Amino acid sequence: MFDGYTTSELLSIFAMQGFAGLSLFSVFVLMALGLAIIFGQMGVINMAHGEFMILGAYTTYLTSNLFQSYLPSLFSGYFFVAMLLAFVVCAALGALIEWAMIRHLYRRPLDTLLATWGLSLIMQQAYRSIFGAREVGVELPEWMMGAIQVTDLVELPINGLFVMIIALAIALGVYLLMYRSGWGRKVRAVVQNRPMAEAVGINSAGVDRATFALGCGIAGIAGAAFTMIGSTGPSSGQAYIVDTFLVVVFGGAQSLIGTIVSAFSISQAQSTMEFFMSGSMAKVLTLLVVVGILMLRPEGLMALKVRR
Amino acid sequence: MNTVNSKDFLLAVEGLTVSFDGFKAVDDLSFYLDPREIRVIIGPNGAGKTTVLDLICGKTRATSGSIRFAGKELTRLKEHQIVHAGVGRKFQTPSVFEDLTVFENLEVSYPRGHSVMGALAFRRDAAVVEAVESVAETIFLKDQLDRPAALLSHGQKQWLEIGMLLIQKPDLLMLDEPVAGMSVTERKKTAELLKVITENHTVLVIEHDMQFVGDIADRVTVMHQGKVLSEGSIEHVKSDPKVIEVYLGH
Amino acid sequence: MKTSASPLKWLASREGLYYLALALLLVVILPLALDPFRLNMVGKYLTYAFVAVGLVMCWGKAGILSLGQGVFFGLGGYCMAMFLKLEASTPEATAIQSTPGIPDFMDWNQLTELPWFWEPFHSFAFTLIALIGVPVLLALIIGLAMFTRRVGGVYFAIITQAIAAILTILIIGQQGYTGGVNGITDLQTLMGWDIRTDEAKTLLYFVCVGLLFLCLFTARFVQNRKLGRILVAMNAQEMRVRFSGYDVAAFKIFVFCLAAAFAGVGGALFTLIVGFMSPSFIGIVASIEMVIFCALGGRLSLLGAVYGALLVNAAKSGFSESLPELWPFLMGALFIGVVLAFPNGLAGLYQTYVMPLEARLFRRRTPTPPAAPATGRKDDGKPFDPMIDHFSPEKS
Amino acid sequence: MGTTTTAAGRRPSGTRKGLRGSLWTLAASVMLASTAQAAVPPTPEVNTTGLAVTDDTVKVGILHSITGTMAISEIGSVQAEKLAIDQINAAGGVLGRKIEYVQEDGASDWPTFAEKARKLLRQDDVAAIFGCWTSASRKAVLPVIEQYNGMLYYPTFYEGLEQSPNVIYTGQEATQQILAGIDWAVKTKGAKTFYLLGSDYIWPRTSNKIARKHIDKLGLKVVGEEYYPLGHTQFNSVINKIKLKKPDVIFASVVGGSNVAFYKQMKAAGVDFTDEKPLLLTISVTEDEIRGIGGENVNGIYASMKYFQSLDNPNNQDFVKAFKAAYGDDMVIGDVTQAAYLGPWLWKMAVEKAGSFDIDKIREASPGIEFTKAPEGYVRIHENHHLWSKTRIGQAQTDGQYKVVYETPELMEPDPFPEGYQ
Repeated sequence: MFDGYTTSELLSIFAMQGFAGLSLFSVFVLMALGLAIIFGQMGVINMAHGEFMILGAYTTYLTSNLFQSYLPSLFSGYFFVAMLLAFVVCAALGALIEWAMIRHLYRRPLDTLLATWGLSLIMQQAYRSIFGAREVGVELPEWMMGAIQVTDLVELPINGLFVMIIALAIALGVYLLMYRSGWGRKVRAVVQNRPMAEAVGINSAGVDRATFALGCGIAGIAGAAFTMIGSTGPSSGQAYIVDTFLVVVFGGAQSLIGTIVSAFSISQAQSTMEFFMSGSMAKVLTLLVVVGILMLRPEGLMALKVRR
Repeated sequence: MNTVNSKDFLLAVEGLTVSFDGFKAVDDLSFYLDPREIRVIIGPNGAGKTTVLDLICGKTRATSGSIRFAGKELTRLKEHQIVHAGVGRKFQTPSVFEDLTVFENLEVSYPRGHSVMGALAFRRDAAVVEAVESVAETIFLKDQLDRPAALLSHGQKQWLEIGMLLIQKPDLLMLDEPVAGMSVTERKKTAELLKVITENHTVLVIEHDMQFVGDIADRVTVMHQGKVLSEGSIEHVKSDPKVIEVYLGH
Repeated sequence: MKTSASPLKWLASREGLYYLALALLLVVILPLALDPFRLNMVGKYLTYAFVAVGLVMCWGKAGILSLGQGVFFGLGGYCMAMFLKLEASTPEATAIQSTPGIPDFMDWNQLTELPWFWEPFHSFAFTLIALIGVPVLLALIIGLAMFTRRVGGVYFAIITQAIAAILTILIIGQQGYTGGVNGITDLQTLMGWDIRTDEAKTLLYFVCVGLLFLCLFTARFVQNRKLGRILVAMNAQEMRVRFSGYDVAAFKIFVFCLAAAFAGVGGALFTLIVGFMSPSFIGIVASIEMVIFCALGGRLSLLGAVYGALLVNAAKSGFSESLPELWPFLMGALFIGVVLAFPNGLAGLYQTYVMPLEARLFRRRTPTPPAAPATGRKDDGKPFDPMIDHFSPEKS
Repeated sequence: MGTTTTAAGRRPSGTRKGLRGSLWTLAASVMLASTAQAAVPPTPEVNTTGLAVTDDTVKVGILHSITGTMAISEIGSVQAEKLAIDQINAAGGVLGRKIEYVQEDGASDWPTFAEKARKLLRQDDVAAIFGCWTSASRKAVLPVIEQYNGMLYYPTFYEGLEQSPNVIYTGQEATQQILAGIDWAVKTKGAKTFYLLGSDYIWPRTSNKIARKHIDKLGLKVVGEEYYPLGHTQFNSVINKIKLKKPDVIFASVVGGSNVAFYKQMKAAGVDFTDEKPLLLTISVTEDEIRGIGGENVNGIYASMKYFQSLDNPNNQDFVKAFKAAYGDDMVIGDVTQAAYLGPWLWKMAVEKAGSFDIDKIREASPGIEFTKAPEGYVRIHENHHLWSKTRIGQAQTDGQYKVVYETPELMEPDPFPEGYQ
């Protein structure tokens, strides 16, 4: 499979594919972080996560249209406003959903899976009714277009770099929030021992709602970032949901670091394979390997060995 | 039933160690059980008592060490194989099938038709009914056979679970705090029950209630931080200064 | 089985009457009331009921939620489609191809000979074995890998979903061997018998109903044996079952394979009734919809599953004809409602609202009919409930 | 239930004059022969097979996805077919009979298509069906149409390899689009190396196969061939490969949502298509798709098709005007929409040539029928039930329209089973 490439070309291939993988990695991380928080910390399977992401994307689309119409001079900076709005809108809807639906289903993870799938159908059709079935594109501000030329062959697209920076910044933010803040301690306390956490005065219902909202909000940011590299349609979110769940499970559900490691390995594997075989087969092979490893090591890559 | 040479130990635990992410819950533990012995394990919270039972019955896998039971190495067997080897385990909180009647609970535990095909072909014949009724008699539930287990009192559920072990005719019975949460009369009856059981079983019990321990134990093993602190008769361990220090504080 | 000992007595029991009512509906009422076209559609819905019945055993009873039942449905369907396609691809019928005698899509993809795994599908006997055997074999492999390692719950659900995704991409990507996204189409005859005529379709409908009842009785047999009790017990108290000396994994594998077999049969019938098979019936969305058939009927009720499959599909057809935009909302609401508001589905609602009325009626006319198989020990004060009868044990 | 509407009935003829001035001209000119008919031929004569034909109406079916993932693509076809039916009715109908249509929703689900086709033929006894879009839906419907001897007018450009006596293919089959496109790129742009890229299903794969054979015949080189699952949105890998291989032409048949991601990522990677390094030639992106992708992302790409909305001829001007008058000024018309518009007209002409609604007679009458007022200019039905048509190359502009830069001098012969290309 390396026939016909010179060594320097091969080096460039791996460098470029590595970068292409990083771009996929950013998408996975952005999607998976929110999911990992909700699944890992609350045991809730949110099948509508992709639709929350798309909500963020539509929010970005609307914001960009608003800026184009009313504030064209500030257009280059609209994205940051959009990202904030996407977070707020998705988090608010997330909190509402938690109140209306999810809180009745704790300890019934399979039922959350079915209920949120229903939610995802409703959200998709709502997008279709409101925005139309056609994909919408968001115009990139000028500074985000183009690429940085590293060598003759290796170019790094600026939007890809930007999305990656967002992904890493959010990953870091989540880490700090979960492991270095008082609020994070409360969340982890509730996860580990709910009655005890309640006994020491933690409002566990409030913590649940905030956690779910946070996960959804991060999905919103993911959606905002996603408009930079992909398209936004009513069912775009669904395309990622299975991949993302595999990322989370593969990483070990309760481990944020695991999620990131697994997002990295899956995206790199897929991206490297894509170069040497058709995209379809690369995807099949990646998924097969992940499922195979999960069958051999169901606890995922980074699971804690705990007394059960 | 396995026949054991009387000079042999029924259960020999040697160098047993298990660690959870570096924390050694059980650390190089060794002890031996004679056939027909009643052994009680006591020790402060977190001493690793329940973990020892988990290790013997296969719920937890040992990091190292061996558990030999009637000539078989248990550490390599799966839970149901350990059950078939003759080890029964009762959990701390009663775990019976609440939707099934007492009769059905015992029937499910009856040692026949445990394979998939066996369970498909299983029929309730006279032998089953007889075994169930006889065990029910032993565990004081003869008149409760048709009640769903969910309607039993806490103590009755504990007995039912013991009955579910008895009907398997195990050589070794392991009971985790069998009298926890019981009334005084229930406690007395349980002690009687255990006496009956030990006529033809070896029993390994975890218990806190020293009065009860004194009533039933042949020998006592005191555990502390995953290791054996002291072993011997109840009087012996009660007077062991190491034990006193652990229980009364430093 | 007790029923075979005194089938008449069983039919007169309440449970028997429910089965009779379903048989009456499917065998008499619908064929009389519907034209062949609509009846054929009901036949298609019924093929989904096979999957739903399997899910009752697998998910309802044993608590194993598979989001990949479409895979087994599809494998059964593809096995049948391969046989029919080979029959349709005679050298005479395909004379214009560059390689006559192989399926048309292979010819378009430059295949010049039949792939090895297609060869056995010349034999009808092999096909019959394969349409159950292939799904069961895959279920066995998945089950062995997952259940012996204690993977369950949501992990199992997600992995089966991933398997559905993998198989879909694979079938679409390997179109030379599988027909790709178009599927295997233009199926005409089964052993020389034209399956496209109205008479054939009507006959296939009755075959489908017959097999569905066979499937229902198999499931009922399993649930009424000790095996059925172990499955339910396992769902509630897996550890206790394990320490009662049962190899829990083996039981899970068994019920998962059983559900796969049902789905395979359903898929094969689907191919016969609809006339083709394509990857769109295998994927994630198709698979998760199958769960709702089972959930709507009541996840514990075998008969409920049949009604669930019928109702959801009929509603889907109805809405797509009149109010297409509304259907996804309704479907979504159904998923949420079935989880939040009525977890026992139609069977549960029936039990709560209709059974009391029914009991009153029964009492007025005749003394309470003898409940189900005469029970020696059944005296727990609970009304006998045929819809949620997971604990009606076999007694003799 | 499907909706049965008399198309003309919805818009009473009295209110139409100002709105449809141009329509009248178009219709009148087309109908020269038939409007002159003195008397309506009696029904038993023109309908010997029990179709839904009365003394003043004839029923046809429209079968497309109104819901589901394909709805977005198929809606344009539905609109075009209804427009054609309206215009035919306005000009006096077919054999003096007004066309009524029964519309059914295939719901993006192939068995549903088959089911509905069966319903249209069995229950509604329609005289013709205008419908289907994807190959999969056509394949599902085909056995039904053949079994009950119906007539399907299929509008989409497709992979060929099919020739049913019961289907008239009003879109191009693959060779018509591809050969002309590649010849143009070679002759005009001096292309020597090609990179083939498509979504992973039968149409792109077959198209690329034909393209590859043709490129081989010309003695040129294919440097890469790549397929991605439908809905795939990460194209960085293939973009890298393209950069590495430096082909002269990217020959693209990516469909659906993937398009948006692909062109956006190409653009972000610093590719400016107006540079034509490489040149991108697509056979899948019509004006309809550009609406979703965004004109700025595809500015400069070339498409090889038989129709563009910007075609400059009187037929097309009338058609675009009528279409916008009926459905709104912001409508765009792509290749398939135009092909769908041809369906009812070609059927009408076949019926009138045959003097009968009988399917067998229409089938016989169809080959050789010419439609001189087709928006694309002129088409003729070939013996093999496909259309002779010209192929055009258009270059995409930022406003989402194509500028036509080339047109084959002759009509391309449809060749669904091309010798040497399989």
